[in-house]
Amino acid sequence: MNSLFLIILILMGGAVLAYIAKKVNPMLSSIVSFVAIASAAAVFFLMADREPVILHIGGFELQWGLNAYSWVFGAMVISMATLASLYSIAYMKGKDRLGYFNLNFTLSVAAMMGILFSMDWISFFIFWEIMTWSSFLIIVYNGISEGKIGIKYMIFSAIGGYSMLMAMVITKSQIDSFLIADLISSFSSMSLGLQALIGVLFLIAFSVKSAVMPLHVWAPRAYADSPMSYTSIFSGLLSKMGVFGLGIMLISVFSKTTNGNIFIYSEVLAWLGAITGVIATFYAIIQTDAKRLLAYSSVAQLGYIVVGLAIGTKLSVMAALFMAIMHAIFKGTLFMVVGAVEKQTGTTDMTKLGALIRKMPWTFVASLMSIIALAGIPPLGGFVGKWMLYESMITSDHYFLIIMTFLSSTAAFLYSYRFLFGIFLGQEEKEFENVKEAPAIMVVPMILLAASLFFFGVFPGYIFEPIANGMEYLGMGHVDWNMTVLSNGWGNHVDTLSIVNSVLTVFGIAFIFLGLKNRKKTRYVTTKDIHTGGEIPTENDNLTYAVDFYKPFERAIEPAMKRKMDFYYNKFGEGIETLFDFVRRLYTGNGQTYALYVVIFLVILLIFSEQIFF
Amino acid sequence: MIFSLIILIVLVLLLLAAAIYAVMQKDLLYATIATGVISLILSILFFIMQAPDVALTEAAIGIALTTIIFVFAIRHTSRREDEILIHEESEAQTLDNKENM
Amino acid sequence: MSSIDYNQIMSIGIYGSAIGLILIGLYAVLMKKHLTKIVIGLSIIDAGIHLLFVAIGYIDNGTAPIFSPKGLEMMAAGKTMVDPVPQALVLTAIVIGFGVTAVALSLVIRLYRHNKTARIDQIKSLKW
Amino acid sequence: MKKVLVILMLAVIGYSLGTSFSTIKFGENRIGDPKEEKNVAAYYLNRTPDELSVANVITAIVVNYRGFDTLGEVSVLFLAATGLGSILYRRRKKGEHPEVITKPASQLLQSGSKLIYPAILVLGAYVFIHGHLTPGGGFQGGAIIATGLLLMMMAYKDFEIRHNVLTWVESIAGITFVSLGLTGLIYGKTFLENFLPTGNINDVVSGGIIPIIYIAVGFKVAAELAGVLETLLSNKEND
Amino acid sequence: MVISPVHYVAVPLLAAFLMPLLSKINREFVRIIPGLVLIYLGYVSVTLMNQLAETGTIVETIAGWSAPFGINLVFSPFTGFLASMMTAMAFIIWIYSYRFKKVDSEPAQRFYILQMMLVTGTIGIVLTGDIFNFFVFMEITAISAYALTAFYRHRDGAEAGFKYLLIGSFASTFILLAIVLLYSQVGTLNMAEIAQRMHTVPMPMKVSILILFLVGLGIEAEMFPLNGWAPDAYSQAPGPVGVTFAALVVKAGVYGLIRVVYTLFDIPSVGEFLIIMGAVTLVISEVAALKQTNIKRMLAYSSIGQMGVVLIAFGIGTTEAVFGALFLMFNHAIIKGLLFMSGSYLVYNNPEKEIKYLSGYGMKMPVISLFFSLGALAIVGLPPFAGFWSKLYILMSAADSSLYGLIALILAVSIIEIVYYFRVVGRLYFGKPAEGSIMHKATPGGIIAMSILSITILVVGFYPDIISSYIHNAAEALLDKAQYIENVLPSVNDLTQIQN
Repeated sequence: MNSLFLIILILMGGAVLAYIAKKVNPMLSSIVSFVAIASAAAVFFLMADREPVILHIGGFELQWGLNAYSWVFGAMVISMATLASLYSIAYMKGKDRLGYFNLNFTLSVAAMMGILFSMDWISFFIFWEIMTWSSFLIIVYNGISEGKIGIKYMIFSAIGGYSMLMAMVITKSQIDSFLIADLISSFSSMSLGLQALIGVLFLIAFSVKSAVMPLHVWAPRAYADSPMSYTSIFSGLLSKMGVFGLGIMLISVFSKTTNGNIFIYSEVLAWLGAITGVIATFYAIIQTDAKRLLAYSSVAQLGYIVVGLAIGTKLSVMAALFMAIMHAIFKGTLFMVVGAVEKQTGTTDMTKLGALIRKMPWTFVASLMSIIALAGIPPLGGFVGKWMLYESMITSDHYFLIIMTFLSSTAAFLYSYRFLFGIFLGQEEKEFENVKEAPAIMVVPMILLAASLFFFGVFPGYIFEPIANGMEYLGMGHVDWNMTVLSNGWGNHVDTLSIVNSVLTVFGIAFIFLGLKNRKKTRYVTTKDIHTGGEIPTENDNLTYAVDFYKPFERAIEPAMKRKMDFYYNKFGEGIETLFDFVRRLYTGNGQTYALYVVIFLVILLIFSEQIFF
Repeated sequence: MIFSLIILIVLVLLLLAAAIYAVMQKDLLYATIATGVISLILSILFFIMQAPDVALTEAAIGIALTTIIFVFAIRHTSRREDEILIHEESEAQTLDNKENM
Repeated sequence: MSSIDYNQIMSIGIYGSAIGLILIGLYAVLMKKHLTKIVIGLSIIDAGIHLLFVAIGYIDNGTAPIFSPKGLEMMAAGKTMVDPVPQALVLTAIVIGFGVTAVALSLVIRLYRHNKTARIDQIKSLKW
Repeated sequence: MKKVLVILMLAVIGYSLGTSFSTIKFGENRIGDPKEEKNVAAYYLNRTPDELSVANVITAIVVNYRGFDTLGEVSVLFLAATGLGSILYRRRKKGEHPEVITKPASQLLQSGSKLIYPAILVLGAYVFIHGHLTPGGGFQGGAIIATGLLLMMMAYKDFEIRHNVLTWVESIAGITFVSLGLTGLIYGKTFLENFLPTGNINDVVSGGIIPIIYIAVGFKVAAELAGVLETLLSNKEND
Repeated sequence: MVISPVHYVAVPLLAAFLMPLLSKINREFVRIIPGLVLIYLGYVSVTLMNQLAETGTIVETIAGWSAPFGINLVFSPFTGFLASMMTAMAFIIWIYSYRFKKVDSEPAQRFYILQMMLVTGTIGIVLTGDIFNFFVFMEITAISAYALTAFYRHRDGAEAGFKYLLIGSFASTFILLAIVLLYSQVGTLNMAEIAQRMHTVPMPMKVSILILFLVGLGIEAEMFPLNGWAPDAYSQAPGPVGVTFAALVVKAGVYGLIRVVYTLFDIPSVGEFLIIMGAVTLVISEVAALKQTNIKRMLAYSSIGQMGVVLIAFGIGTTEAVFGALFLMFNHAIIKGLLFMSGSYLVYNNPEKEIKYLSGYGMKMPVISLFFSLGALAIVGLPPFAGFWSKLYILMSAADSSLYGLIALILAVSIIEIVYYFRVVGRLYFGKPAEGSIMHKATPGGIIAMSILSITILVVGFYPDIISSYIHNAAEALLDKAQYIENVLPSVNDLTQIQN
């Protein structure tokens, strides 16, 4: 039996089993789904064979296979999903409708693997849509705001999916094949108009999932509202499916075409990505809820990745893919952290939380590592990606993009610090006095991921190798890489090991020094313990530092933030609905009116019979 | 020939007159009788057009039974067309006025 | 008086009256507000169509399609039989029309009891 | 306003119908010589006397050539009766008699109807027994009988047709019709095929199964129409 | 007795005439007999489909008069497919409606008789090869449909029934007129012979006949300006009847339209007309469905929309398009059946069938909610369910005839569809059920029927080939007009030209 079948079968069967196991014991169902995903991961890493399998369904020839490019994503997906589901066992404990949750959780993992395996558009679309609706069913799981978020997510995903479907069928009618390889090979043979149409449709399809600027509005709330153990793969992995598709389109397909103006799309896309980065970062800064903050920040990060892909030089693509993987890891970790905090304290509002560093030290360590990676500070993985991205922009002369990206990534420091401070530092609230560290099942995945961040930061080569193979498969030719040395091709080198050494020494000295300096002097104060002024604070005024954390900054950017993209979409939607409601009035309850309609129709046909039927 | 023509024309005119009466008459009982008259003339026409079977059927079903079930239905419902057995007569009146203008 | 006029007048008379019946019935169905009146309109339309049916089957100085002794001697007298098929169809159509009318009237009775009115423009509880 | 619109539209419909029918010459012979069998009607006119030996061609068509239509037609009436019953259904208490909503008829009408009633029944029976010879047949006869029953219903308040009787007559007639058809299917491989000797034309016993079917149709139609009338007559306000 | 298509009509009629008598023996017969009849018809369908595979189209003459002199039933791959599908659906609906509602035995008897005759009428419409017989069967269907729509006294059934009857009588009027004109022109009523002689009809007359047919059958097929009756009838009829409307009656109407357009007439430009009308129907009905609060009305509007898609596909008229259209008809039968069944259980206990009372039913009625969600996912054409394939085929055929705007339209409308279906699905799965909302325990029959349908949806979704071969033969049989004529009129008699 082909191993790809085996993986999909294991995952789907695991999904169904998890649903059934709920009837026995809620805990069991989570365990079942974890076991299924883990065994699928084992199959993937140990015995994934690469020759394509062909199956005939509905008169079509479907091809499944595994290539260097999809292997990168596959490895990322399956390993992250394993850890997330392990984490989910403890996180979802005690929640109701676990069967429903695990069914969709496992299904969406299966769908992602299927997307990566499929070498023809039909199975690609099938798995794509399975991914969409299973994630929708999880978004409405929490039932926040009457599922409006879910509906919004579903609308945008439908826009994406259906434009993909349209592009598919047009492609089929042109080149009479659904194979992705055939599209790549014979894209240039189509007429320019069709190239443009198909290109735009596919770009829309993938940009929705990777939350590019005008189509990103579903993302923040959807990420924030679904259970954290799912969000860690929702923002970490599902969005990467869009990146996966964008890679294929931008690099393989568009580069094949002889038509110059296709490249306009790449430029536009790069700009959109950069704008997304800036705006989402600013929104992230003014959030007071940790989930929302992380959600916006992942939208921003996806912006960088899209920029990298769209620029399309070897270095930038490598940077983009590297950042994609890194983002999957550290954003997954951060959402797990938030989940752990929520599980232990019951809230994720940063103005309430504080000083959890002593209650949940391991969680703090994990979040510290991933925050550093997110901010792109050496020696962790995030730095590598950012450095390469800047280098690639410089080499390809996208100076404005550099400015914007730089702006947003420096602004990223703000929200990173706010996250860290608001939750773990600052003063302590009374109500959180007896908070415990999260259970081990939740801590272990976080720590593992954080460690992997450090490791890949030091030895990025372990990721460069598969990425280079993947890029070669995409047709970018041979890409040279080094285990620990980053190079931009014209002599600018950075050695991660030396960075690590220096950083470690500096930090070590700093820690020792500080530790010696104020070992005794440290004293922990509560919110109400203030030495200013005469007035006594009452219970209900919140004096945490995290309130109005970036007040001046918010005041500065407030005018720009007043109108969200959401606003316009909602107005548009309301307008449409009122219009539709008006159209609906055609059906007046009066039977005679219906009879009148019939006669009018008949008369119109009789009058215009020549024009219509002759 | 002339004679039959005259008969035909008379019958046709009667037919249309009965139909218009049936539609315009406000008293539904009379309107029903008028439909019976329509069926009657129709069956005569069928006889003229050499269709005795159809004529018999029309006579038996059209004249007798249809009229009778109409009468029963009118007994169960309201007899006059302009009669309104609902609380908001005013609305109905306005509707009427709208019709008439 | 040649037979052409006869034919034309006859055709205008029969077809015209049949179409007139249909139009009058349609008018009743479209304009009248009382349910029973609407059903009357429907039956008038039916009558018109039956008349049309028989009319297209008629043949000049034809005889009824019955091989009774009388019919046979009619044939011997050189008369042709009129088209029997439309008559057969009309038989069916008349009976079906009666069934529909009966059901319609029972619905009218139900409506009258349920809504306490027989005006179609006031029975609008199902809309949009 | 609406009136004007409707009248205009009716004018358009009338105009187009008129133009369509003006191309069909009235009273023109479209059959041609029956011997040539140019079309269906000619075929019927030509074959009926010899092959079915039925005098009334329309009966032959209604019952045999297009017998399937008649089956459907009978079932339409059956459905109308059933549907009427279900639409105007009201729960009857045990032994409650259906209230006839007519004023007690005058003595004259009562005795008169008593006199006419048998005559009407006989007439109806005659009409559908001779359906294959003379004009008329099952539908007409059935309708006539139903009229007679109605007369009695209206004349005598307590003249109640028992539902059972109607049901039995109706069902048995219907079953006869369909099973004759199925017998034809067994006998001659096609539904409703004639499997009886067709006597010679213009006899009362002639035309194979046609008279039998027509008699069955007559009873069925009578029962169904009587059921319809009874439902409409005896149904009083109950909610 | 030799199995022949006429059993489809004769056996249910026999049963219908028997039922009043048998109900006097034992009341249960009333409920059981339709099931037995449908099982027998299923056996007939299987036998005939096998026979079809060996010996081409089966033409059953009635009363021993071969076409065009007698009425005949045509069991071609096309009509056979539809008839078998309808029989199967009717049987599932019977399982569902077994003990559906506690009513007195007398109404129950009437209900089952009418329901069975409704099924018989639709199957007869599909099978018959004679235009007037078609009309008769249409009337059988219509009358039983009117009566069934008004079955419940506590709903506004009578109103819906009267509207249906009003518009339905228009339909029969126009079709009768068309038949009159047609007979006066071609002097026959057999469809094959009409098709043979249609070229002799002058163009204006042909067009006016076609218009009358289009209006009359468009009413049955729920074309846009003619479908005012549909939502009321769907929403007021008892649950099983609503399912029957969606699964059988509409299909019969569409069949009639397609048969007339493709077989009887030879006017090519009607294809574009169908495309336009289908698009208008699709848009208007989905738009109207968007803000419905009554779930049954919502489902009704959505099925009107699906019929619009079917019309579009038939209008495109290539073999692939017709294949997709028939596939969609099949899918719509099973999926909308499932939706109506589960939906009418979900709203069983709220009289005005409001959607807003459905919050959190996913916990209270998990199985029914699962069925409904499955149906919703399938009807909007999400893979891997049955609905996806038909949508894919239709879109592909549209792309092959390079109607890109049409593709965009269909997809844009399905976004609306997604919105209103997923509103319901989302509502099912979040929030707590409102106070005092009593869940109705589904009968085992209902559960069985719904699970059969769900399994069918899943199987067809994962492996459509098990059904697609039949549909393909059906599509080819529909489009091959000469073959139809040659099957029905084997003896090439010199009736081709009529006098004058």
